[in-house]
Amino acid sequence: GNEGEVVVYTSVDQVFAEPILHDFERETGIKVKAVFDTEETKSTGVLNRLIAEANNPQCDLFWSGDPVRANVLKQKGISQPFSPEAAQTIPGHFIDEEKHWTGFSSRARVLIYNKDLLPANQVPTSIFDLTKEEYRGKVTVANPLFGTTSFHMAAIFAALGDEQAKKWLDDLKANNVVIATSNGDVKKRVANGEVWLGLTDTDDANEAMKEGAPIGVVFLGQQDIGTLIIPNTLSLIKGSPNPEEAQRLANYLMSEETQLKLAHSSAQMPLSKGVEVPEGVFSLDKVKPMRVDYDKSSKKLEEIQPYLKEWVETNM
Amino acid sequence: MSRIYLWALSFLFVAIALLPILYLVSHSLGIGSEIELGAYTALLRGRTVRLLLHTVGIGAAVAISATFLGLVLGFIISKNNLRHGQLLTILLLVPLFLPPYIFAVAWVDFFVVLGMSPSVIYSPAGAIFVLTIIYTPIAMLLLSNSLQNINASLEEAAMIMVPYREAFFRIILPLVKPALLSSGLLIFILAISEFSVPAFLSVQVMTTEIFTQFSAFYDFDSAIILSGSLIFLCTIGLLAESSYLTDKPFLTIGSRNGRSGYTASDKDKKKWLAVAGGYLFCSTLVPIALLAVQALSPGLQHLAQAFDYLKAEMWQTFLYACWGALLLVLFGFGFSYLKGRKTARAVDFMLILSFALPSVVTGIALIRYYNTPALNFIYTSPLIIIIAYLMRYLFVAEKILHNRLMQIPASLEQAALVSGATKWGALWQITVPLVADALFGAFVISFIFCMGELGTAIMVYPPGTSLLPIKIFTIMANAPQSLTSAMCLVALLFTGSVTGGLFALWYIKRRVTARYGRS
Amino acid sequence: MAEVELRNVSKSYGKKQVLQDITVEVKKGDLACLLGSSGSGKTTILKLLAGFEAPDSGEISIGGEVVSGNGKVTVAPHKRGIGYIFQDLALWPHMTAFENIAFGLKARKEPDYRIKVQETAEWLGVKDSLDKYPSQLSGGQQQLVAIGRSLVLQPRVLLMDEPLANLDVKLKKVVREKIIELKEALGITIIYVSHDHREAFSLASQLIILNGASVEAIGTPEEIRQSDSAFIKYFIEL
Amino acid sequence: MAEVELRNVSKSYGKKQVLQDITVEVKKGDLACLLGSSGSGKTTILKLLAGFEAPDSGEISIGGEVVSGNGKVTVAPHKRGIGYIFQDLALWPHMTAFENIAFGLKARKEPDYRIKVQETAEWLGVKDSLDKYPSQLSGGQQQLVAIGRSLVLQPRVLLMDEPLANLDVKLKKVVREKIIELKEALGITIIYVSHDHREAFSLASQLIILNGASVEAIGTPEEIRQSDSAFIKYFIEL
Ligand SMILES: Nc1ncnc2c1ncn2[C@@H]1O[C@H](COP(=O)(O)OP(=O)(O)OP(=O)(O)O)[C@@H](O)[C@H]1O
Ligand SMILES: Nc1ncnc2c1ncn2[C@@H]1O[C@H](COP(=O)(O)OP(=O)(O)OP(=O)(O)O)[C@@H](O)[C@H]1O
Ligand SMILES: [Fe+3]
Ligand SMILES: [Mg+2]
Ligand SMILES: [Mg+2]
Repeated sequence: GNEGEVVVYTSVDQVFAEPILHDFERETGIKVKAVFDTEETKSTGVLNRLIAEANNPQCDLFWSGDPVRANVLKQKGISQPFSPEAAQTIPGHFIDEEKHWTGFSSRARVLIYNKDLLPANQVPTSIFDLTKEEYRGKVTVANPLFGTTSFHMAAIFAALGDEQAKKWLDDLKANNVVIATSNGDVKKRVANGEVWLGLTDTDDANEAMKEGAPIGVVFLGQQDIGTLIIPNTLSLIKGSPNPEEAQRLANYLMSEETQLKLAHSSAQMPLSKGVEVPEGVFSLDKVKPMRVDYDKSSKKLEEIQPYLKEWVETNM
Repeated sequence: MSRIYLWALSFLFVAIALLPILYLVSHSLGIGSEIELGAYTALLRGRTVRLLLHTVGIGAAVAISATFLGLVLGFIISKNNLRHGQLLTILLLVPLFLPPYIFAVAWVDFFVVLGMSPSVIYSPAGAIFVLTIIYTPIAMLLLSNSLQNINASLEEAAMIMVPYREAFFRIILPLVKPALLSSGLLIFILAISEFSVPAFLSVQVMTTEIFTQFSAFYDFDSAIILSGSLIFLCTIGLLAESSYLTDKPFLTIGSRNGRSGYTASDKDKKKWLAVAGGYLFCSTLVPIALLAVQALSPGLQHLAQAFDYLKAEMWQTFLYACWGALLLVLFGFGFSYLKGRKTARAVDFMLILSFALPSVVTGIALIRYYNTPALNFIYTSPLIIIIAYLMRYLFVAEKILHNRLMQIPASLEQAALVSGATKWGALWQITVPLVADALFGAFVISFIFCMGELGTAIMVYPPGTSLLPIKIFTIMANAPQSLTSAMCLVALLFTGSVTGGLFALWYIKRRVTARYGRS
Repeated sequence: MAEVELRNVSKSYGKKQVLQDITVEVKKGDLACLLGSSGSGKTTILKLLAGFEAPDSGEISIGGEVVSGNGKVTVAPHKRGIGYIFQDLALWPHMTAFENIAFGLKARKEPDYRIKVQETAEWLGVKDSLDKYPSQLSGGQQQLVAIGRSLVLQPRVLLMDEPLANLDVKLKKVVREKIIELKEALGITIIYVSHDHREAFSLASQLIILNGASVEAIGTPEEIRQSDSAFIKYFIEL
Repeated sequence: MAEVELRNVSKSYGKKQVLQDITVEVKKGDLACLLGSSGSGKTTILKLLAGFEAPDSGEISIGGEVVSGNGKVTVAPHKRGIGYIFQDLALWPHMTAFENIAFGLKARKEPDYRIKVQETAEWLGVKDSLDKYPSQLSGGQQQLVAIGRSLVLQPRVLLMDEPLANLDVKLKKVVREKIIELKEALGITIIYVSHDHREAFSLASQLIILNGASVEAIGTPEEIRQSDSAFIKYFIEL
């Protein structure tokens, strides 16, 4: 690798990631070369690129918006264990057992609803409400094969067991759920009133509200299985050309300052204890999290994918 | 003699563009490792067959409707002697300036704005509609080019016997048949390899299936084998086209070129202009207006911000696209010229192989091949992007040029040879000027395509650099609608004004040479 | 009454005045020969008559009907009942000789077009070439096909732009006789551009001699021969 | 020694045998006329001589050097030192008359090409048309430009495929005389395809008469006139 430079691939939205990488450059003098990902490719372009580059890695650090992809890298033997010092402040639950990835700022899966179309008191509070007759054809989820939605499904399967989870999905289908192309698309369809309700991520919900859309947010499952928390993760690539710089960048990204910045820019909830949460940002303290084993869920995902694929295909 | 050059050129293309694919395929097919039979069964599933049929159906519908519209528009701009024909041409090209994805989004938004349910557009019909609008300009360019070059007295000889309408269908149309077929084939391939529009509109086709294999299952082998089915489809189309065209003479540029031919009466001219205007309104104005409204709704600030975001990328992308287009035209002309009037199936197959491959697969092939210590200097430099452009669009450039070359009688070059010109001299001074308008057309189309290439470029762009479409799409992921729209507008204006500039230069140049003195 | 008439017709290309105030009448059943040196506007006159170009000023009538006037084409080419043999032949490259000849008949939906094409081809001696494309025909064969394509339609007025240029003397004579035969049988009016004034004198019932952009003389071969214009004297002397 | 020679040359297009075992010799400075009915293979012979097509069998030499043989073109057209006037003229549509004529001179980098083009154009009477494109020229003017384009290069061997077809009799005579003049002055060898056997007889030092795919007779006009072949008798009788 070149002296004083680090290559980072990220699936985190460029608007949020780029300013932080710039700050790092300015503060350390290390040049950051980034590769970003797009919605159009369901944010898997970077991952496919990492897999294809495995024989001659170009990338040092992979900054993912969710642990699923980090686990794919781990399983394919593309990442290597590492323990940045800053990881000490992160609860162990958000760190891979074999240290292949470390989590930090996180998003959550939430239900958004169109306030103009649905009074607050009629809004569901549990995923099981979504299969009710009154919401027929009024609920949207993103394609469950991709992104955070796929992870959400895996977590639901892990929490409910296969049988009950499948029944829930089949009921959803029977209730004419609308399959959107992405979480952004879910946000858009709820905001413009095409449907009433949609499952999406907190950052998308936050974005919609910033734009002034008539959108309300509900953390589902506070009475039952809880809300899925999705941390950002960092993986060190095996054979990374600039491992030292990668370590420094990892530490920087996990730092409390960065988590605070992300909280401000995209309402991500800091995972380090004691980081003050700005106003308007959801806080982990007030949410009942879903109990998930990120490693197992990733494996679960692989297992249920054929089922999900069929589910989507018969639905479209 | 030209055989040697053809070999040399093919060899070069194989080395830079085809070996990556072969390397990837040989690995996926287990050559050098154990064979994964499971991957092959993907091809045999009933679902795969259904998907293929679905894909062919959509591709064919788009090819036919876009070629038809392209013919009408090509006729309007080439046969009506319009005062502002160039401007109209550029306006009609606008759908090419935007990524297809944006177009799909804009149309959905349009329905929503009108308060209609967008579900009509979330359907195969919707995908056909959107793709048709996007690809019509290509057909239009190819056909207007071909129509303009028909010897006027051929037209007159028919006009004397039958009404012009019939002369058009019985004489003109068959004379532009090579262009019609090429345009149909080209658009068919573009349509069946387009991913973003069907994905956005939730229409299941082969590309979405391939994408799912890649991005949900990380199953490269199945994805590559499925891609093989796309290539198979394209090859069938190509064979059908070339077997139809072989041995049929289509020389239409007479050395004793006629002078007048058909010109529309003033009344007809108005009618045709109305048709073009109507089409322009529906196809282009509606989505662009929508983008403009969205972009400007919070005032000018987002436009300024969008410009700020994109200004570095615009220049970069412009440079790369220029190089890309230049190389595409060079290679394309080389291949089409060396093929001559014969059909060289091997060459055609080579080009279609790299053209029909889904962009992600192309990206992966490039990575696997170039990302080695020996070739790192290419992989980590912008060269890799240019190579990606070459692989993606050489087929298009070659088609446009070959079409045109077939219209030129051999005696024109022969006359130069006996006048003492060398082969190169004859090529440079006779053939090249005679196909100059096709070279220009191929350059413009290649340039526009390169400016918008996303699928492969995003797999291979060197870390730390960026390109216009990549920047738009990576920013778009979580940007407000108005900013997204503003970025699209900026990109559109940029590509549009560059293309406009190219046309203006061309137009001035042509005025000087008076277009072979046609009155 | 004249079958074909140009009244005070002028035509320019750009700055170049090609025809200046031309007035010509041709009677029904006549064969008028246009003579004149290269570039004197003969082809241009035929194009005006066919309606491919509009005169800048003046009027053109065919069969008593005004077909072009006021700088405009008022009757479209295909409604003028004319046949045209082009100086550059203009055979359609994508059609075989057979299809080229059959085109007009098929357009008229004549049921026995095959027979007519065969007959015409036989008559012109190109029967063996019917299934070839123009690019596979020799120059003379092409010319015969072009002649066949026009004659098979038996037009009211036939415009011929050097139709025999590529034929050998023997064949020239044969075809020339056939054209006359057809003309007599059907009463066709023919306007014939020739470069061979001997041919013109032996063929034409009327001669039109162009000089520069204007008509130098019109008349029967006899009248022309007796003209004392220096230009004509020079022109017809061998 | 013969300047131009075809030895046992055969050529077919597909199934059609166009030339069968042709042997012809033309001496330096001669003007040989190719005569024969339409489709008898005259243009094909010129194309073989120019090197645009290869003979199926037999050998062709120019200036003593074998230029085609064994089914192959061994010396490329531009190295044969020939001029060619095409039956379809093949003027370059994107160049003005001036540029068409100047092309070969410029290729040879002759410094005074402008003067030569002007002279040639003047000589042929197309000086006024030099800045026009072929599509703006009349048929005859195009033909003159095509002639000018070949003559200006003063080739060693000149192949002419009915070069005078579109000219009027007057002009034909003038141009014909000019060609002879040039030939005498420079010792050019000319192979000339004509349809007019009177022209051929008056012009040629050698006549080559084709019949079907073979040579019917070769000889001086005198010899041919005295031939007792029925075909020739029929062919040259008017
Ligand atoms: N490309 C081709 N394919 C098939 N047949 C051809 C081709 N070119 C020429 N021919 C045939 O070869 C024969 C000889 O043609 P060629 O042009 O040499 O005749 P020609 O003697 O020049 O006749 P003309 O006096 O009419 O010009 C003709 O019958 C023609 O139809
Ligand atoms: N499109 C044009 N633009 C400019 N000049 C033209 C155009 N068409 C014809 N001319 C000129 O008009 C004049 C008359 O042309 P026309 O073709 O009528 O001559 P012609 O009598 O048929 O001659 P030829 O016997 O040589 O065929 C010529 O000088 C020609 O150069
Ligand atoms: Fe998101
Ligand atoms: Mg003429
Ligand atoms: Mg010939």
